[in-house]
Amino acid sequence: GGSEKGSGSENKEGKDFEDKIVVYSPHGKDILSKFEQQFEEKYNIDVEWLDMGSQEILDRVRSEKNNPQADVWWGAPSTNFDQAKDEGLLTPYEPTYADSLADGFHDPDWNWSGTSQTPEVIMYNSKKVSADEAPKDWDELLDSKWKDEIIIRYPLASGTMRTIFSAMIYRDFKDSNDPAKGYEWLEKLDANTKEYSANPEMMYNKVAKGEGTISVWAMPDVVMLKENKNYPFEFIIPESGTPVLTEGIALVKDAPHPKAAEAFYEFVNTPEAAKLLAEEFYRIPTRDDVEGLPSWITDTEIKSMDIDWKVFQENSDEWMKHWDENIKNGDKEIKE
Amino acid sequence: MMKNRDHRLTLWLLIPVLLVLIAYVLYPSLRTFLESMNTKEGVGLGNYEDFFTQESKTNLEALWNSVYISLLSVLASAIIGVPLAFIFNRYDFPGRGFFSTAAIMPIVLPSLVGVMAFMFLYGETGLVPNAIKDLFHLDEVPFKIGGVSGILIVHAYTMYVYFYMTVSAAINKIDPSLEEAAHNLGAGRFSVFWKVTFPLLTPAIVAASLLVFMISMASFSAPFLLAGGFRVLSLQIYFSKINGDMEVAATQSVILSIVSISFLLFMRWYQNRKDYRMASKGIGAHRSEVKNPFMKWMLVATGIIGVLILLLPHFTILLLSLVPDGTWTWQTYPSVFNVENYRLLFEDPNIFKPLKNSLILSFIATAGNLVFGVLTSYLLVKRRFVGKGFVDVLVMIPWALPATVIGMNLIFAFNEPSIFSFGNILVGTFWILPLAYFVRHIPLVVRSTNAALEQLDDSIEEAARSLGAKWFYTFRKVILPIIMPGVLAGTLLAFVESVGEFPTSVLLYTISNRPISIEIMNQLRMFNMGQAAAYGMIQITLIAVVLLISNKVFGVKAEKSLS
Amino acid sequence: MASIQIDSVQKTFGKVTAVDHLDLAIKDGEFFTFLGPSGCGKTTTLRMIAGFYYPTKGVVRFGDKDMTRVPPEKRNTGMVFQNYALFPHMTVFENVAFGLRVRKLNIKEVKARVKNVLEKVRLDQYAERQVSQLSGGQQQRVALARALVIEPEILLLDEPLSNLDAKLRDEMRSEILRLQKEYNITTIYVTHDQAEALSMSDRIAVFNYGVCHQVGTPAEIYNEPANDFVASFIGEINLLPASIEEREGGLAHATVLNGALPRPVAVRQHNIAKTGTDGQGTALAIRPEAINLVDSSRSEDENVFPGVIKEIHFFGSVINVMVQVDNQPIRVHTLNGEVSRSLHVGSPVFVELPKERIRVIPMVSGDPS
Amino acid sequence: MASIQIDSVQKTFGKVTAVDHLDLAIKDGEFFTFLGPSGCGKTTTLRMIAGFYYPTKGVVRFGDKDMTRVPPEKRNTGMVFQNYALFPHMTVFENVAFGLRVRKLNIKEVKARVKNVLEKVRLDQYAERQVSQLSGGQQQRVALARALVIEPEILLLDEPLSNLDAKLRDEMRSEILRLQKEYNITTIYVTHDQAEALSMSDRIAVFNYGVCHQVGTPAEIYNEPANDFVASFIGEINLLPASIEEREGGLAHATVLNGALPRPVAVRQHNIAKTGTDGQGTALAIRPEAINLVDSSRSEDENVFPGVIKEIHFFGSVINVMVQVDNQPIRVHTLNGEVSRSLHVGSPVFVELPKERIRVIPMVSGDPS
Ligand SMILES: Nc1ncnc2c1ncn2[C@@H]1O[C@H](COP(=O)(O)OP(=O)(O)OP(=O)(O)O)[C@@H](O)[C@H]1O
Ligand SMILES: Nc1ncnc2c1ncn2[C@@H]1O[C@H](COP(=O)(O)OP(=O)(O)OP(=O)(O)O)[C@@H](O)[C@H]1O
Ligand SMILES: [Mg+2]
Ligand SMILES: [Mg+2]
Repeated sequence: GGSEKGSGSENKEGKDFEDKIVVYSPHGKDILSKFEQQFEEKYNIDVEWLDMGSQEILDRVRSEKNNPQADVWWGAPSTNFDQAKDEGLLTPYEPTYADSLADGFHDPDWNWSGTSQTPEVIMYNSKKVSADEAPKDWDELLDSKWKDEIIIRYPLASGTMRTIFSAMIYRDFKDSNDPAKGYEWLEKLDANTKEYSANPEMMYNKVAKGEGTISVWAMPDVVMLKENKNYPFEFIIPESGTPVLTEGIALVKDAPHPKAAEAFYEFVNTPEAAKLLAEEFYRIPTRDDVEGLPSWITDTEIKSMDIDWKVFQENSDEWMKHWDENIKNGDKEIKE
Repeated sequence: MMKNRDHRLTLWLLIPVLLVLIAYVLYPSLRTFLESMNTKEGVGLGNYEDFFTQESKTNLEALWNSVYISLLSVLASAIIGVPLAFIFNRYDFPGRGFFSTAAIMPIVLPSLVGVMAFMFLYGETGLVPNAIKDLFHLDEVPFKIGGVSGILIVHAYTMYVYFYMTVSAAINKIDPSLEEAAHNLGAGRFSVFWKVTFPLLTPAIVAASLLVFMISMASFSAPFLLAGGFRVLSLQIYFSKINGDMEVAATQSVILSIVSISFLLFMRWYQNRKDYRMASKGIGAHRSEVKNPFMKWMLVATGIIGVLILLLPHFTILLLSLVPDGTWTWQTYPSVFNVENYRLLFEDPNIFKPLKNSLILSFIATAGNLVFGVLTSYLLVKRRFVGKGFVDVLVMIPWALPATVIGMNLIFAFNEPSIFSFGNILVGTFWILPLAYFVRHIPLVVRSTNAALEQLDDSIEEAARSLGAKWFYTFRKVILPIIMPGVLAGTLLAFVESVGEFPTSVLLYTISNRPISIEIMNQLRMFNMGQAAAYGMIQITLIAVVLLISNKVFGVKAEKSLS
Repeated sequence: MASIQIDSVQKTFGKVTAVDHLDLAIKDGEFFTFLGPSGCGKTTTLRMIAGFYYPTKGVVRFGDKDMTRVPPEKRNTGMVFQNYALFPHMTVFENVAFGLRVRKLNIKEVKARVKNVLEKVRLDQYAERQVSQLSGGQQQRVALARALVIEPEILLLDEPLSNLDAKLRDEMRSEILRLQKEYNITTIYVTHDQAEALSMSDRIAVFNYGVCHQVGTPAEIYNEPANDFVASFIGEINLLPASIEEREGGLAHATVLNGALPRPVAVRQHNIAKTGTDGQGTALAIRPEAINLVDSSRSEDENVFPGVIKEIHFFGSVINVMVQVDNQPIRVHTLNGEVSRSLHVGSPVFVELPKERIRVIPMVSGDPS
Repeated sequence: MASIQIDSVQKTFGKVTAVDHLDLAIKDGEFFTFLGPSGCGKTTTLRMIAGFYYPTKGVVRFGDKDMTRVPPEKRNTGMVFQNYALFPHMTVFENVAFGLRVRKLNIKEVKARVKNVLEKVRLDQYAERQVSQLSGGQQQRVALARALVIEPEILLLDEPLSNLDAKLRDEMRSEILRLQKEYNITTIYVTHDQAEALSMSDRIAVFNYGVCHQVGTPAEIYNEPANDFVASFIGEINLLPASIEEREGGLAHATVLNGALPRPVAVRQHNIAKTGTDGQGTALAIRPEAINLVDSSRSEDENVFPGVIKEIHFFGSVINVMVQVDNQPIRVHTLNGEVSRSLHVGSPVFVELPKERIRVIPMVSGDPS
């Protein structure tokens, strides 16, 4: 709608857009520059992006609440968006392709919608561990033969790890409403864990060099490392099912450039865009109408764990706090 | 009415200092304090109660760990920094200029990349342990860093520079005839150092100890990267924040500040017991000639080897930057070297923008630090007024609080118009970042200048004033030139830290002023270790050039007041 | 107008009272000297005049103006610090030129005046040296030059010549005096050299433990000391505790206590100091150079006593002879001339204490030495 | 064995030569004084003996041992620095105790000895003060105490009493001398006070511009100065450039140049200095106190000249009379006694220059003053 007054520039389709848009995204320079270029070409709208971690985006959007700088927040696990939604930081928007998104892939109120999905997997060093030996399911990680072979990213600061840990608790919690069993499981995992790495790079490095051989992580990253960066990594989708994170996009409340923002929102989740993201950047689309996806997506069967993300969001802080204070063995990590 | 002009002058100097401190330090910090008073049951001390009575005692454990790691860090940094300063300032040998500048390079290490360089060097799969293992055909790596020892090593490595710089500035100010007198009374080299030189350096050592203690208390990267699970207070704050417990985070921050400030008060008490003004008659500064050639070359060799070790992480970063992505994953040693990473970097037409931003931001902030710091320090050391202790504490708060907390404080304070921002919203503008750098590094300049002023005999200022020089003239022409080395030490540190500053930058930067540290972080987040390292190298080179230039330009001036 | 008034000034440092109830009136253009033992408060007083200390109590006035709390740079005083306080980062030239630069003199005049004053202190060849490369005496002269060159209204000199040799000192003294007279500069001078104090000063104030004992011209101080402290502090003196007895016809007779001298001593009534004898008694005071060594022919004369030479000390132009008269050692000065060559330790002599030159003064220090 | 041998030592700072070709032999237990104008190299020489400077050339020996490059802490010398060099971070007690602590004396003895020496320098009440809270003279005494307390083999005192008043100075002098004799400490003393130098020293070396002009006992230096520099530096002297003419029977006649005196002056042959007259001529030298003021009855006597009193200066016990004889001003010292009271500026007098006391010496400084 052309309700905006003033400075909008006429684009090819005759709609009024602001001439600029600000995107906050953790997707990194490569993706962002590519989409900036394509979007600018098509709409003649100047794209500016800030590239930073999703937690940082949340902090920042929160801190800019009185004076929003960003229009679009592209890329973060749905839990982050849920939090932002609860704090009233987002504007609902229902995209034109709403029909192609399964229910789990968007907010019921359309405060956010999913752009890609991230299954969590067990990852192993393919030089040290053969495909046969590798653990096939979550519970196999507790086997004593993996003692001091597991290196995992320190979970509190990592959305991925929080999701995995919470899922482990949730497996029992959804029936019993009691996290005790899940805590017990995590305790055993802790016993096998050699080290919690502070950031992903350290974890990759250590697993690649064989300081440990097993980890748990997000599947697209593992594929990317293996294919793009020559890491000796393979992954296994746990047989009993795995949590699948949804990464999404949302519009910031009181954004200075709302029209242009909507255009961008649409633009980055067209089927072509989704295909590009899958092929070049190892992102699994949420839309069900994307054709010609690469084989690592089509060939992998993902058994998705059935998760009520609401419960997750409500409890995961407490669970993680409990883990941090009571389960994590403080002495263990200082073993050297 | 003021009693007299001298008091009035003190007041005139005090007003701007207080204004800045209240606006940009106290007011934002109060926000944190208020936050910590929020409990589920309303306003109260509940969070503090929780902190101490918490069942799992993780907070207390973290507090204890932080304190003892910080104390050990102070010790370790002093043990490296003071002797190096001594060697490089008391002995002349070929290449002294180069090595003494190289000795401050650890501070140039970009924080995240730097700690990673350490892992690549000394970790279980690191270059050094494996090289030794292969060289001597051992079955196991002989050593590796991690946990507390790792934290300490990294702390000592990056923080000894505070000792090195402040002590270097102070050591030249010591009247050599004092050491001569001690020798003459029969004290050997060692006991002269311990009983005379070292105590006379107290102001400098106190300054450095404070800086190091507080920065270790608030240190983040090292405990986080090297001992992921090890509890220290700064990490607890970070995790509380991530977990969304802002009140708890605030409470922990306040407690951390209280510990740091107690240390400050203790050090102040310690220093004030004695007098360090070299008030001996006339100018005794005949440069001491005593030199024992064997000792000298021993020390010199130690110094040079020390500097080489100190530069190893930089070489590692250089190495990393020359290894293309994906060729050094499972291999123990890298095998492919080229400039691919640099090529990729320089393909970006905007490559120099963050560099430029960082330089401009740091320059603005540091200029502010210089003016403000020198003024404040002068007030603190040479003027008498009520509430000095309070100002002293205010000055140190930005150092006592973790950088993220400072960043958040500024956000709280300036995301709405206030008188302190002249009615503007600062968050989201260019100016918030230089302001943050400025606030963060106030203590650096103030402390190092304090150390220099503490040694200055008052009658020098009196002489100038009795010759008719107004206060400001005296200050410019007499005091400033004499304390210049100390001021420069602090200013350079502030500049270098600003260029590398990450925690506040990430909270406050905007599109128009994205600094270099953010760029490195983003490369890392995209797993481009090589390009991150290449960027790190650019940062290192940049800072090295700045140091070199300032050394050449100011060095000449500072030299004069050293003789 | 640069007269200086100090009204009941007191200065304490914590529990130490450095200056107590000091009243001084120094006239415009006067050359005024502070004398007193180490630690008696001379420097402290100077510093209050210069404005570096504020008196704990009392008022400092220049002319009619209350200066008690005026900052130092507004006082137009030139000061030589006891510890010199040279600017370590400047050359000799820059140190001396500092005060002129502050006064915004043009560069040519600055150069000329600095050159001129450096010549006077014999340091013209050292203009470009760093001050740390000078000897102690050279540094002191830089400090002196720096204070003189600004030709201040008030010159405060805290032992400005203590590290100079006698000859240079002589020259510097004349230079200071010349300047002082030429520009009518009120000068306060602290020195430990009594000859210096006596020969240069218009008036002298004698301090002890923060208290001023006497203010007067050199001759007054020397010849008519107010009490035994002043008498024994300035120059050498023989102090004989005594009680004054018969007084008649302008003459009095004093019996030296403890029977130290065999007979009473005659003194002139007008030589008895008027100040009250606050309980500690009186003493006869006579300078060693006033005493004559006479031969036995005069043994029966008034105030002539027989004695034996105990010690002879050689002090350049003067010879110091210690004569034991009964229980009383008496110090006698005589010139290093022909006569003195006949004196030997152990030989008997007669000393004459001329009654004109004996003063009777109160004792305050309790320690007649 | 603590005799000190200095063999052709030279010390240069850049282009400045502070000490040049110095040869000295100081005996064990001797009290040796360096005299000389400011900047002549006294401190530099002391510092070479203490080991703070290395000679550019030459050798320093203690006894037979070459000490040229031995570090200062191995030399067992005690030094009072011209600038005191007190440790600012220590109290008076700690400063003084430093040397004893280094020697690992037990705490009780340290306390006793420090207390003792502080009493001697009259600072026992100040033991717990920070040194910055002391007056200049008090600081100097701390420096002195610190050097004395270790009872070193060699004591190096660089103007240790310059900031003390005459009385205290006297006491300190005796204390230094007592210690020096008691422990047989070889002492080198720098002072600008000639009376001090003359009365305390066993021997004196007189320096100028880094060169030593004369070494000798006080009497030698005073009575038989080697040249006009030494003569005029030590004490006051009348120097009359003259040419020596007829010599007969142990007597010579000297004509004062430029006809300044109306008649030739008689001098004793044995009073003519032996040292060569390196081209700058000779002078008659006579001390002011050696000259007698005589009455007209002796106007025709040998070496008696008529004159007029030009100036009278009052110097405590001595009076300085300036008499103009023809073109030649002559300085005369006389005691502040009865006689001197009859002297007035402008009145005619007769001066007698006793021939025994006139020395004939070479001139080296070119500036007879
Ligand atoms: N470090 C130095 N650099 C250059 N010249 C120096 C240095 N130290 C001393 N001098 C010069 O050497 C000469 C001798 O100095 P020294 O300190 O020995 O004099 P002094 O005899 O002790 O004089 P004073 O009685 O004034 O203390 C002086 O002219 C001085 O300027
Ligand atoms: N800052 C201070 N704190 C405490 N006491 C002080 C301070 N300054 C001076 N005094 C004391 O005050 C007294 C007077 O000191 P002042 O410096 O005036 O003495 P002075 O007469 O100049 O002595 P000198 O001739 O030794 O220099 C001394 O006993 C000294 O110890
Ligand atoms: Mg004094
Ligand atoms: Mg000297």
